[in-house]
Amino acid sequence: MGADMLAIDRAARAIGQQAVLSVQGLSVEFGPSGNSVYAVNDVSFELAEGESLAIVGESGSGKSVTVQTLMGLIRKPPGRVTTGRALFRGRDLLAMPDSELRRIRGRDIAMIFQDPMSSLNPVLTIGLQLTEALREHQGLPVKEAERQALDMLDLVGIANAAQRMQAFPHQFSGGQLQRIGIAMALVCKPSILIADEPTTALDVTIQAQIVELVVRLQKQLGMAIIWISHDLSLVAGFVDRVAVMYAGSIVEQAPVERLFAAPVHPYTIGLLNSIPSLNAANTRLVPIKGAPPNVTLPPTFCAFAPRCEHTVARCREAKPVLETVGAGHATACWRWRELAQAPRMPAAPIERVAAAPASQAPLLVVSGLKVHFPIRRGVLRRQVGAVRAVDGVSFEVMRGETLALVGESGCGKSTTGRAVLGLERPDEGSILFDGKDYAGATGDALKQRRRDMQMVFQNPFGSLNPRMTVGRIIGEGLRAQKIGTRASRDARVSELLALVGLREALRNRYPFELSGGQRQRVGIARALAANPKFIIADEPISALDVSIQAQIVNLLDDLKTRLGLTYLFVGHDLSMIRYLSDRVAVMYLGRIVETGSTNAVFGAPLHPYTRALLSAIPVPDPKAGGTRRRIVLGGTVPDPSRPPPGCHFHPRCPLATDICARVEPQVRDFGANGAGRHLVACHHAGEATP
Amino acid sequence: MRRFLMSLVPMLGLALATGPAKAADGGTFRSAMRTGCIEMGTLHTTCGHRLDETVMQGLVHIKWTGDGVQPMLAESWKTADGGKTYVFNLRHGVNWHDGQPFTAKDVVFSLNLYANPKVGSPWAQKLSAVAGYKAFQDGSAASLAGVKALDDMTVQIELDSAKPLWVDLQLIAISIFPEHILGKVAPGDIKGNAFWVNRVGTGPFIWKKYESDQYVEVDRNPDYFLGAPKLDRIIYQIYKDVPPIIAGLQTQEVDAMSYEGGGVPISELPRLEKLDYLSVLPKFSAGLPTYLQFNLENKRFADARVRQAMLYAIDRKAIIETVKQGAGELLNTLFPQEWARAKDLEPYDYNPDKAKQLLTDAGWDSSQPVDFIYYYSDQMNVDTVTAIQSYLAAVGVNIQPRLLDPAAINQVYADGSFQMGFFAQGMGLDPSLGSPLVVCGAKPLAMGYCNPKVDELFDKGLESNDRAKRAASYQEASRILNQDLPKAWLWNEVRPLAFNNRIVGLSQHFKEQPLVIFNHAVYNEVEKWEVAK
Amino acid sequence: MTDATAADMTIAAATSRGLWGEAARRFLNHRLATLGLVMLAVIVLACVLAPLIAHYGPNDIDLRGRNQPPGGIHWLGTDGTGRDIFARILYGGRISLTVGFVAVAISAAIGIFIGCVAGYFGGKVDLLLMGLIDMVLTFPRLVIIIAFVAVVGPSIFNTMVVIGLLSWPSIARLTRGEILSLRNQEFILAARSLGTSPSTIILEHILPNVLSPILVAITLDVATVILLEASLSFLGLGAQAPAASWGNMLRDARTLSILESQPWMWMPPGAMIAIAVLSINFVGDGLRDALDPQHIMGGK
Amino acid sequence: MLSYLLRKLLLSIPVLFGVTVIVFAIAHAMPGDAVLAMITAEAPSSEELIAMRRGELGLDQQVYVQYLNWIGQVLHGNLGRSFVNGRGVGDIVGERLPMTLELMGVALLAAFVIGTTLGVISALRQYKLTDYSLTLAGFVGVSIPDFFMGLLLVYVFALELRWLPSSGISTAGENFSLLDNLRHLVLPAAALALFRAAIFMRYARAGMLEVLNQSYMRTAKAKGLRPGTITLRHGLRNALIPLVTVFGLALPTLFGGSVVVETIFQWPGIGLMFIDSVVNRDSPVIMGYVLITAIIVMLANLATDLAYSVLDPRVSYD
Repeated sequence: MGADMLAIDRAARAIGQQAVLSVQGLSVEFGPSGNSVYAVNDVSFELAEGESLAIVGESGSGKSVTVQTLMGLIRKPPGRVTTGRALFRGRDLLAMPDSELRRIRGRDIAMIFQDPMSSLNPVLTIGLQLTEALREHQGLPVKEAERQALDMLDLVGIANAAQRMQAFPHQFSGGQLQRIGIAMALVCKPSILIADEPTTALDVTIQAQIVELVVRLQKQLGMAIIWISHDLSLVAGFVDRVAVMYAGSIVEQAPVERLFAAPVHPYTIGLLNSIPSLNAANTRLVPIKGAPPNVTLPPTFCAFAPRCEHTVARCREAKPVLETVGAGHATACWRWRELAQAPRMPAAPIERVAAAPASQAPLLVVSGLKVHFPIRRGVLRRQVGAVRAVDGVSFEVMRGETLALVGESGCGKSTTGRAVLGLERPDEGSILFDGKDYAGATGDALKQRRRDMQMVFQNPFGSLNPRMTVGRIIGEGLRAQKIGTRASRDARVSELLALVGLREALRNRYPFELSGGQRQRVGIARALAANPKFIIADEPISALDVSIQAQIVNLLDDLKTRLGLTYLFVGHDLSMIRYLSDRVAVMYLGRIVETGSTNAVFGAPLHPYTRALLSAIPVPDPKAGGTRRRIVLGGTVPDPSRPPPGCHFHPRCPLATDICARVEPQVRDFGANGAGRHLVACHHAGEATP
Repeated sequence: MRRFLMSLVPMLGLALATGPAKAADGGTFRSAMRTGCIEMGTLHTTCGHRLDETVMQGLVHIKWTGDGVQPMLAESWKTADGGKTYVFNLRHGVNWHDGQPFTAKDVVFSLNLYANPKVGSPWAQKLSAVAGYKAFQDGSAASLAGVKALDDMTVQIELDSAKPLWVDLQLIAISIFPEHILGKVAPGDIKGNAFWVNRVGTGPFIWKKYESDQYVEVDRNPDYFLGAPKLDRIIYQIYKDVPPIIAGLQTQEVDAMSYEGGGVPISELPRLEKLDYLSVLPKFSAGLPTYLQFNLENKRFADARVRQAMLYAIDRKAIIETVKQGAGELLNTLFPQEWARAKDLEPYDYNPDKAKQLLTDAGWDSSQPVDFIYYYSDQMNVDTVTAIQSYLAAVGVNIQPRLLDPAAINQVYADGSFQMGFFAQGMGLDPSLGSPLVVCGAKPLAMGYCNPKVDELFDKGLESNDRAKRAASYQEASRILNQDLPKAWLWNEVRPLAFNNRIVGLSQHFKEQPLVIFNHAVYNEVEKWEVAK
Repeated sequence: MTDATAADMTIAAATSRGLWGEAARRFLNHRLATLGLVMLAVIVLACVLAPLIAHYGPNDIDLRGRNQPPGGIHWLGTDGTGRDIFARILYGGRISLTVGFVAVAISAAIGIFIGCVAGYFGGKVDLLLMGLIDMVLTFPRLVIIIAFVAVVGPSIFNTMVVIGLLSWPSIARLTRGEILSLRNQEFILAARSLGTSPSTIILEHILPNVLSPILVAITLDVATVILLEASLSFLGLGAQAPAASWGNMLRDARTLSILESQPWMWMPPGAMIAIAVLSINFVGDGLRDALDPQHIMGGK
Repeated sequence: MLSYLLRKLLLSIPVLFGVTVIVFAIAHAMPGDAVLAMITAEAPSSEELIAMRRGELGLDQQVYVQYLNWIGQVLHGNLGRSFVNGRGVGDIVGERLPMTLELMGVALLAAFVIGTTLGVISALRQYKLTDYSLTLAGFVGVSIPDFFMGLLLVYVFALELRWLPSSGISTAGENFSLLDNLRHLVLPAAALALFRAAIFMRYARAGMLEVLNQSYMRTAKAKGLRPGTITLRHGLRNALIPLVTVFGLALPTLFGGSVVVETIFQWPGIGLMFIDSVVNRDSPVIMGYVLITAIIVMLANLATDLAYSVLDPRVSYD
């Protein structure tokens, strides 16, 4: 605090408005003293009227705890505010009794949360949930409250609002629920909206809708926003200022352009370097080394020191305070002045080592794959329909290449991956691997295929048996396939540990003793144990923190080169996919709509869905926000048990015409000579979007 | 928990303040009765006979003093031939509770009902001496030939042979039913008939209401032939278990624990004796010889020395003084009636050494355990079995007790699938009632014992109604049974009873009763009882 | 608290104690659970060593010394036939605890087997077994045991077997449910994709993971069965005289005089039932916390 | 929904069938039979009489024939006649069932209300003295068998304090009054309820704690609602949902408990009837009891499912 407050104060004034909220020296601990988790350490920031501030940090950085403390939402015990003030229009939120704070919550400061499904009460109608704050704070009669709630639902774009007031949360899609959550927060027209990762649980196209909505409403209602996120790219496009948090402290805050243009804190720099950019394709990602911080140690040193390239003794001895760097720009680093002199990026962007060029011989050919899950109903449990998870998918993966299967949740990409591996039984179609059809294979045939083909799973928590040691987990495939002797298997496990960058000492640890990144490395080692040729990676990084994602992506990349692997990469993070894949197949509602080389698909997408998807990707560049054209898709993904007739995408497609509703589009090749095939299933492929 | 209890307090207080008003009347007498006695009717059960004292009635009832019978619906009777033919003069002017007059028709009908094979009453046997009984039973006759109405108010009953004690010992079991009601019911439907839960009788109280497993309410009959009762009503409260009766006595929710309630458990005596509003009769002879049963068809027990050894092995005096708290009279033969017992019986005083010697002499194999069955599950009896087990173990008889319920006991008896047991048999009324335990071929209780001399003595005991003559026969039998020990006689059970002093006449009558008379209606001047002012 | 900090704490706390070490640590941190374990251990030990501890045999009657209040000779007094209550408590504990443990062992064996079969095979087998489970659950257990005991006769062995035979459905259901939810866990998928055989999957992946909730359920079942045995003995259908069990000792309290003025006869067995059940419940609760997969699977 | 219910009912038919077969087998495997049970030493029956009575009751036939006869009657809506007193089993059960249902219903309701209230209070005061004491009390509550609780209650409230009657369903011979009936109901219902209240409390506490950690509770708080509104409207509704299962599972154990409690308190319900029927080997009554309780338990399970769908709009059956 102290001198630095002045800097912040100046920064706020530079924007030329009065602070509506001023947080000063906030520290929050959890658990009994002496055995505490230091969740928030000496955090200070200001928020001007109408301003939007992003607080960005990875999990455990204390960003959510900070804002929840302001709202009085953390549970005490175990939580404790040890120091600090939070002045809202001059009144200290932390000092007032809860009964008083209660009158501010929801009326003056409102909040929207991460998971729209779990943050709405499942057993109450949304009408009731929308009106109760109005009735509480403004004492409105039911009718009036309902009228205002209806207006607000209209404003957030819920169709048929009047009828849907009686509906329960589970009857809405995730995107709609978040709209309702926003409506609920805004019914009392608060002066501050706190958005706690409101889009993290949503698909990228829905995320774009929500961001757009919040930005629009902010303008309409003139409120200030604190947007909590782990995703620098996302907030780049629409906030005024960014504060970066690490291990409970703000390490850097600055106006958004400045933060992206001239970051000074090594963590901010590291974070930016670990995000792939849609534009700079061949720069190797630079991950931040090490694991997330340990917040059970008292904050008496720079928490980033263990992972920092520039650590000196001082960093380990004393905690740096926020110092002013420039107008509205402050950072907490002992060495920022020295580092600012040095080149900002690591020496030169490292070129991605090109993998051996993919051969033209396909390793895997999938054609006409269908996986349907039956729906049984009625007295006799007769099958009345099916969820068409995968509904006629064809693609091929060449030896040595990475094919990315992308799409939003529920499009069938994971099921496709599992069917290829034989974990789901296909209803139709063929799966040719190395020239042999394995569709519906069982027994030995399947076992043989599993020697050659392995999978890396999404959830680093759920994919490792919690009751097995790391060594046993990695060796499981060898035991299952009866490869080698006990001694040779042990040796192989050591080899694999080294291969994925884990210390030998971890061999006898259990998964719960490992960090997320380490667990995912174990998962990779397990997949590699029997020397497979082909790896299916099912969203292997989506559950990891940004700085860790880059580590895993680089590892996968290295392994591919070293071991000559072929990847089928299932994912939804398009920037990551652009970075690591050779070719891309885009799925929508059980079908592939576009396949082609990464450059072709990302450079010149032909299917309207691909275009919308790409345009929705947040770009880590505040300037791009204004120039990029966004195609925001309306509506939500239909129920896969009742897909629309004709082209599955037509109800949401900006180009749709009559034919789309009637005729299923055939796959057509738009590939230019020599650049490989570029397959698109659309009647209007390539036409300009209106 | 405490919180919850505390929160109940105000609620209970409220309930108390407005508890049910005590019926302001000439008096209600609440008597405890055990479950399962009512619905089967007196044709089928051996319990529930208190209702035959108050609602239904017989021609004669046993006097509460135990000496002889009291004329009830029969005003008088005579036998000209020493007990072969009896002529009963019925009481005049008696009406059924529904107003219909009582006549000889009802008597003839009732006797035939008991004996009718289609009714299947266990009490039919009480009439087995009546002429024509066999023919009626095997279907060759449509009624009892020996029973005739001489006129509207006179009935003649003829027996197969002279039985001077027939009225005192057999007829007392028979209740008289209204012919005008039950006569319309097919014999096969008598069981389970609604009549049993809505009885119409001639007694001092009129059946009012029956609630299954709760109570029977009977109201005073102002026209009762022996004088209108002073009590307004009697409520027979039905209990399955003894502890609630004890609790009820203490809280005065119930006035009488008579023997149909099972008697007061010995262990509860001290508790009730402290209450000044109760009269406790601690040593009411139950007329219930208790004994160790041997399955004499099993060779292990064939040698009388084995049986004698067991009796020597058990310190019965100690058991009576401690576990039974004095509630038992040492018994060394079958008969609980003192006049039926010889004076010079072997006392089988506690002598474990002698027991061991006898067992050795008889070649007893102590390595084999003995399967031992019993069915009294109250604390005192379980303790008693425990003590017996311990005493027998000390001399090398290793019994393994097995608690069975009545149906299982009967099955086990029928199968003979047991070795020993602990039982008692009610025979307070007369020594002759002991015959099923010891006469040749009596199933199932004799269990293989047969001594023709004993059979002969039992027959002789019934040939006269002169107690002195009868005593000679029974005393002779008692000596034989004392030596043979077909069962190891332990003691004569004593059954403590408790009555609330509120009811004047209640405890007084029981004090005068010499021993418990099970299963038969007793005349105890109920119409004269009253509630103390 | 945020989920991340919970995970962090676990990671921070984790040394190389290993999985069971970690569970043991959490268990011992649970004060009540430790207390329960100690109490239970003391009880079990005392019952096992009964002949060494008690000065009297459980069935040594002393008619002249009956109904003695607790004192120097008979620590807890004597009962209606002069048997030493303390000795009977110890020997009775053998029976009560044996019934508890054996009956639950029987029901756990059946329950886990049926649950595994139903959960693993699914389909028609599952439907059939679930029907069986529903059927047994439809019986009021105590009622059926009463009827059953009437058939086979009351004895401690019969009681044990009958309780065991009728108590498995809850464990079967639990096992099945756990297996069904595990079947879709990614690590099972991973094992399948590695070519691990079904039997290995059940043995290495499923059983160890379903074991902890089942262990908790089993522990709590022991407590229930001890209470059930007490109820049966109270109705005279459990342990037969002269053998002691806590339940049939408690039967003495049916006599109001004893209930009122000889509390030493019923308080010790009553207290032992309560303490044993309480301890087992504490232990179960501690196990539940210690084996909670939330701790192992991580915070997410 | 309707088809779900139909399906459930359809599936319950074989289950019921199985229940009856097993119980019939048990009832007939009991040593002795209804005829033998009626014999007492004072009125020894001849073998002819026994055979005749067995013939009357159909006990001389093969067990499977007896079962088929019985099930045939049942399918015609006739539960048969008691071997003991010849009354229709349907009548007997119909007379007594309401009493048992009153006892169980009040006990269950009291257990639920008390247990849930205390559980919620305990959860709201987590790690405070109230919570620790209630939790401990709950542990003690589930450690005391209900028969023993019954004895203690009689001793304290009926014998020592004389506040309440010790047994029966109403004062015998008085005209029925609800108040009188309720006074008699308090102790047996409490004996049944306390144990179960402790169970409900444990589950309610756990449920409420879980709900308190849900994001929607945070949302409600963030809206600035009153703590009471948050707890009751947002918390309790959700915390109640898992209790429905506990409620459903409590029913079979309650039938068992009522057998014991009815014996202790001379409560003239079907539990008391059942004990008698076992002693008397009155298999039509045994069968009637089992069939009725099984049906009630099944209906209760269905009701549980229905309650789920009412309480939780996410649940829909098809």
